[in-house]
Amino acid sequence: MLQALGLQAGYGPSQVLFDVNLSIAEGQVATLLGRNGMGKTTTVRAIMGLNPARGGTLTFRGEDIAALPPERVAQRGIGLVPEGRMVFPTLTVRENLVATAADRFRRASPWTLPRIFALFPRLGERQNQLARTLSGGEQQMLAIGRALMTNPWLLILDEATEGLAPVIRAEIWATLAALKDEGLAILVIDKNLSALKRLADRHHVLEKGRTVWAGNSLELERDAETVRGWMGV
Amino acid sequence: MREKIALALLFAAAVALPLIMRALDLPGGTGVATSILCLAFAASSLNLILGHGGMISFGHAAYYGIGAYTVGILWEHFRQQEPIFGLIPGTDQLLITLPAAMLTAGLAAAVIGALSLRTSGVQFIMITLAFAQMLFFLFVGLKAYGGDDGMTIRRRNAVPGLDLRDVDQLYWLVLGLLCAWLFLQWRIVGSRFGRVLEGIRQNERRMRAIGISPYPYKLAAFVIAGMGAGAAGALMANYMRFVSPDIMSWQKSGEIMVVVILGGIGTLLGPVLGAIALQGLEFFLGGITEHWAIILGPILVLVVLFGRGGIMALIRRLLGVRHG
Amino acid sequence: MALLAEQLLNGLQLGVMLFLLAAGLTLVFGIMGVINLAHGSLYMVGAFGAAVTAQVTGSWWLALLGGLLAAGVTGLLMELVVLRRLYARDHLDQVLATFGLILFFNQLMVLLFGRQPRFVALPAWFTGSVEIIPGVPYPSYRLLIIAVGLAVAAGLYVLIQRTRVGMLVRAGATHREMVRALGVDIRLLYTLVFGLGALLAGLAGIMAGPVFNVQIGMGEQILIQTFVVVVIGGIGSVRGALFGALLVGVVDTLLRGFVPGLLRGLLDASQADALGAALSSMGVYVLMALVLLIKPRGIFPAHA
Amino acid sequence: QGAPIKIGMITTLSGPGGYLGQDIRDAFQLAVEQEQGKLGGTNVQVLVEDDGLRPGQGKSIAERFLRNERIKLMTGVVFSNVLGTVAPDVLDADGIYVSPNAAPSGFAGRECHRNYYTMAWQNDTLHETAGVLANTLGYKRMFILAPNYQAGRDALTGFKRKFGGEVVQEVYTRLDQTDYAAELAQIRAARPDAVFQFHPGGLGIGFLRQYAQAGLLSSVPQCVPAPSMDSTTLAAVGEAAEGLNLTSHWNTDFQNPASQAFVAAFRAKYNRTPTYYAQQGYDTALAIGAALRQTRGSIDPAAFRTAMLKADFQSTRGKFAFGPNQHPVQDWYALKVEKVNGALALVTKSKILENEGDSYAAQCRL
Amino acid sequence: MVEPILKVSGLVKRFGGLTATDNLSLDVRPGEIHALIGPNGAGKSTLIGQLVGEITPDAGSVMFLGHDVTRASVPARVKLGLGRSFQIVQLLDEETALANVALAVQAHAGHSFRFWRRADADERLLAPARALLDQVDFPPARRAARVADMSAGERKVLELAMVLAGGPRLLLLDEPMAGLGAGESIRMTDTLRALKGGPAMLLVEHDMEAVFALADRITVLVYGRAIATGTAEEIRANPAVQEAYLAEEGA
Ligand SMILES: Nc1ncnc2c1ncn2[C@@H]1O[C@H](COP(=O)(O)OP(=O)(O)OP(=O)(O)O)[C@@H](O)[C@H]1O
Ligand SMILES: Nc1ncnc2c1ncn2[C@@H]1O[C@H](COP(=O)(O)OP(=O)(O)OP(=O)(O)O)[C@@H](O)[C@H]1O
Ligand SMILES: [Mg+2]
Ligand SMILES: [Mg+2]
Repeated sequence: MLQALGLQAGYGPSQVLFDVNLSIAEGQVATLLGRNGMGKTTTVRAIMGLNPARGGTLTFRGEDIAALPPERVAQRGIGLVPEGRMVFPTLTVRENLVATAADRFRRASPWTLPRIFALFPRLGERQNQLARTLSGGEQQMLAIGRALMTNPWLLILDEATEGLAPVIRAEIWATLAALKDEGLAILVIDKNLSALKRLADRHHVLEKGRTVWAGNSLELERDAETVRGWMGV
Repeated sequence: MREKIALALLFAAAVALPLIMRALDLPGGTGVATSILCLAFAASSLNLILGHGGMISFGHAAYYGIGAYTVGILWEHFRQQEPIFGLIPGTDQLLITLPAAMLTAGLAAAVIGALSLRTSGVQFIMITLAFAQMLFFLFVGLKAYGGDDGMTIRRRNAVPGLDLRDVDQLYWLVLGLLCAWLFLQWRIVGSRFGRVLEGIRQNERRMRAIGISPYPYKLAAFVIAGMGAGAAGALMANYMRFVSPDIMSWQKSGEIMVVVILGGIGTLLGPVLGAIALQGLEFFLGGITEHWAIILGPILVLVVLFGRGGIMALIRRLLGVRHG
Repeated sequence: MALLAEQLLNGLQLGVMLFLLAAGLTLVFGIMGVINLAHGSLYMVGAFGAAVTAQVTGSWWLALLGGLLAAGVTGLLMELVVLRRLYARDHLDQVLATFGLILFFNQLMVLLFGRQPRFVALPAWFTGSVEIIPGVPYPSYRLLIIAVGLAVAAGLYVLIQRTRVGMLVRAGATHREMVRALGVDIRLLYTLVFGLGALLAGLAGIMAGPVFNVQIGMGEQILIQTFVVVVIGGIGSVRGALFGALLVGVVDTLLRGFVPGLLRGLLDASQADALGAALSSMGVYVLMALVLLIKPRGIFPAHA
Repeated sequence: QGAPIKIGMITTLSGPGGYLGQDIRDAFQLAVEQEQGKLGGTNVQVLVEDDGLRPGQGKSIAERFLRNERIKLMTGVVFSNVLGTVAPDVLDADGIYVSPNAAPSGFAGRECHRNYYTMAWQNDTLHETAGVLANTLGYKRMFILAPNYQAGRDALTGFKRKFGGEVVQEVYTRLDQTDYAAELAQIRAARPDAVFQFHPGGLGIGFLRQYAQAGLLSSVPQCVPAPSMDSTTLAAVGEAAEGLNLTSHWNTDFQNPASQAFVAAFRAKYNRTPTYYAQQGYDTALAIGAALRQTRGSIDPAAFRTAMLKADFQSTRGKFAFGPNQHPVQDWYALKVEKVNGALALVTKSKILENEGDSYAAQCRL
Repeated sequence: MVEPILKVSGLVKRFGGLTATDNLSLDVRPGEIHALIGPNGAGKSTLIGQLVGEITPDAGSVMFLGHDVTRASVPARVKLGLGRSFQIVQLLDEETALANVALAVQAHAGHSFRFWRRADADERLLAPARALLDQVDFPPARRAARVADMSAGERKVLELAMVLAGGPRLLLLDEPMAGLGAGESIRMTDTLRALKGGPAMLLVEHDMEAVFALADRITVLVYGRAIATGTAEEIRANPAVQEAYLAEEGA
């Protein structure tokens, strides 16, 4: 579904990604692992077109998306939960969810406000509160809800469980598993390895802007020591 | 090293300017240069709070104007031999009028700053503008000092050992004082106080969290900047031999701000280069066509679009390219 | 008493006019967060567009169209060529660039239309007057201004607070990239909204043309006042802008209408006049300073 | 023949007041062109610069003209505050300044100067004549207003100096004001016989249009000085101006040949009706030309002065002479805005003052 | 029984209809690490805000080192010995790591109304700043890098060094592990543990591994109220806490 080969990207004069390879199949959950600052977020930004790819190829559902502006990438069915939440502070919770909502692919059971509020009752209680005044965790829930409301094919979660209470975190993992069963593809970045191992089909490890390891959960178990080294654990 | 040489050359050129102008048979240029230096002076003082303290004051011309009016009013009372409020005698001695101008401007800045600094962001911009406008209309209404038409200062202030009627000497005086001010500002910016100011600009919340309340520091900087503008205004009044409320209009405040941004915010020499560029271009283009504004406007836009960080950044980039 | 009532009405009318002038700015400055000093230029372009069309065609309706077209197209060009590159930049960069635009537009108008002030006739249906207060004929064109102003206020409020376009524009003011990453072409949206702001500025210019005067530099005369209105009301709030405009209008009118008279009771005539005039000139700024000192974010801050 | 004499023209070309300077400049250059680049037989080169209505800018230009270009003869300034910075520099450098418009009281009285000439009038005279006109028209109760700046305050003082009746109320407007509803309400409430108002240029357009829209024109007539109603203002105000009374020293319908030729030439060249600013610019050129003719192109101040004070030229206003303070002594007329052949025009009605100088001449010791 | 250095009694904070801090009482003893956990939106950050002085409580009092600081300003509390880190790091982005810490040292050294002497080469500021960076194990190679170019982990550590510059008696740490990778979290835990015995800490954190590894006592906050306080074992065993907050990690 999503494939990156030899992806290169950076910020202004400085190059951060040198050779990132990544592939996610239809309905698969994949992860991006690596220490802080290795380029996980930059990879996500390159996929979204926020930091356009400077080299390599990037295809999504068979289409070359390397040169597309962010809105076009998103319109093709990628939903993003960005690092640092980035909720719209001056909009209410409800407005945050509605503003960019879309059902571009006419889903059988699209995400709606009630479904989001069922998933995160907290957001339901806080519908008319300005997002700026939400607690950290509440903002995180909102960011996830907002991405789901665009009804994507592929959901990208960049440290989406950051700052969430363990109960909620557990709930998110359960939800992601359910979404996967519905056929949604997911790319997760998270430090919670044990949960990822159970959920994901494929893992990629980044080291200084390069994919240095890729494989499924079994292989991950097998190469645990090496991967741990890369993860700095 | 390279920078030091460039700086020395620049300074030498500045000192020699009156001679160069005469050699080129353009003696009028010295006067124009003097007015540019005064504007640069005012802009530098704004740069202290704008560039280093992040305070966007849209009323800086008020202090510039107060400085100028101090010279004018003192001269008027000196001429009429009639003390102000029957107390303060007038004078035409620059050694008195200049400090007096700085003092009054500083006082005004203290009062206005104390109130304005309770707000921030766009509201701060607007409230400083509001106070400047109040002063502007106050002086428009001050019939005794010429009101809207302004007042003429028939003779420049006296300085022992100098004759300011000679434009060249006035120029050197202004140049000297501007350099002194720039040196002072350079020290301030590098000092502990300057570090705090920088910190406040970048992250006020962080400064509070390390135990610094921003308010007194901001106010102190605001007052220093006001005093600098006052000195600049006093010099301008001497050069022009004329003051009118025009000197503290919002357009003037805008012009001073534009000079800072054009030259390069938060850089020592930026405001000076900005003043030279803006006035110089205006003069140069004005000599070519009466529709100079239609050329100058787009130039300013281009500077913003392609010369991020103003003239200083452009220069740095040029030097940098040559380096590497 | 009738005088007081009339002056209040005048104040409200001035307020609505100010709102009309400030409406476009509310959109561009208040909500998109762009400091556009050249907003006044769009007002001027609209007024000139209408004046020139009126002179050529003699029709007020065509003039309306011509003015809107001129302002709208100019606004779009301004956005496409300059401003869209500055959204992510510092406010100060916006100040410098739009200052340059003011110079450019003023001189451009001189080149195109000369320096002479222009003339726009009142639309034929609004030349008369209506007696709202007995004995005081009130120009019906001013009633039209009030109607248009209130309609713009209502329309803008609904657009900003109740539609997705409004939400997206507000969202884009803080996290522009994020809006894009969620599938919205914010560049197009911003161009359109900026164009709408330009249209509103143009509309204000057209409406003001027959009452004030159409001349080079007319934009700067109202620029500061409109910023004052927006800031007093609370940046980013349509309700605030309307309220701020009404407040400024009423305060300004009453100061001009009554203060010199009151002072004359206290001081001798010439002093009273000088002081009264100075006070009324300062009035709006004193008002703004007071409001900001008491409520630093304006009367109706958008995100309270 | 030698090199041409340089004349420096510092005037206001940008901003709302820009059209005033433009008229002065265009008419001045018209006079030069009519003489094929000469004035009084001497080759001249006119350098024009825009002061932008900023005194500082005017000062810088003057400085450059004086020192770089070595210009000794200057003219052009429209506004008093710009003149305040330009004139002292010129005069101190022993240059000559001939004012086509601005004429503050200082230079007419105590601070009058041998090298300073005014070709228009002294500011106060404008308003005094309006007072005289109000007397002539039989107005007893006047409502007077002007913007709150020096020239505005002088205007009201000047008017009151000659007006014999009662001033029911005086009001100061603001220079940055665009809406006059509050003042109009006061006028309505005061029920005066007529209104005197001084709102030059664009200010006047707004005021008059709103005055008409408020329906006041039919009930309360106006009696104003020339700057409140020039031909540009008239074109911009339109119908609203009909019936307005004003005073002026000149009008487009003057019958003397010089004036008729000027109006025709100006219209032919610039395709618009000249304002009295243009006429003043033109007369300034003529006066300088007459002086140069006598001095044979010399601008030595003493010789120039002798020649200049003779005022030996065909003024567009017919009669023209300099008073002891080198300000004009001239006739003043009552004008009225009327429809002529369906179009509005300023129509000269009668002469109201003859050989009128100004009230400051006595203070001048030259 | 030692005097607590921080004593919160009856604290209340309402936002409209919502009571974010509900009659809360709590104390922190000298030298202890006191963790504060609870569901999202329980009012932890709001409490920190009130302790720091950014949010004014509606009722109740905050006593710090024997002073009533309920209404004191942020800088005043910092001067008394309060230090805090932010949920989202707050640093001077255009400065180097060293300059950031040096400024914090300067702030602690007294007032900064000194206008003449250069501060950027002042060893009286730089030497302590380097020592602090050593203390938190900030790699020397990165000390001249600008904050804007740093990774999340580096920033967190740098912020900690700045807080320590004030010689705090009590550290308020709001989610110090947020944004850190697994490895960095472990190192941050070590760094905090190494500080033990120095300043007391009030630690807000959702990373239970870190909490259980560090905390001497834990208070659980739910809907603005403290529902339990106790040692790690006690809290882990508390069924109410289990249900409201913990869940089986990774279930
Ligand atoms: N805006 C930026 N400008 C310049 N460099 C940047 C910028 N953002 C990140 N970097 C640099 O790019 C590199 C990769 O950063 P990135 O955010 O992609 O890492 P990451 O793997 O997501 O780390 P983390 O786990 O901390 O989120 C880092 O070295 C960082 O310093
Ligand atoms: N200014 C405000 N207006 C209205 N509600 C607010 C405001 N600030 C906070 N709240 C609400 O108060 C509650 C407590 O927020 P707080 O940030 O203290 O939670 P928290 O315990 O830190 O949560 P998290 O673990 O998610 O960071 C939240 O439900 C939040 O929405
Ligand atoms: Mg990341
Ligand atoms: Mg929190």
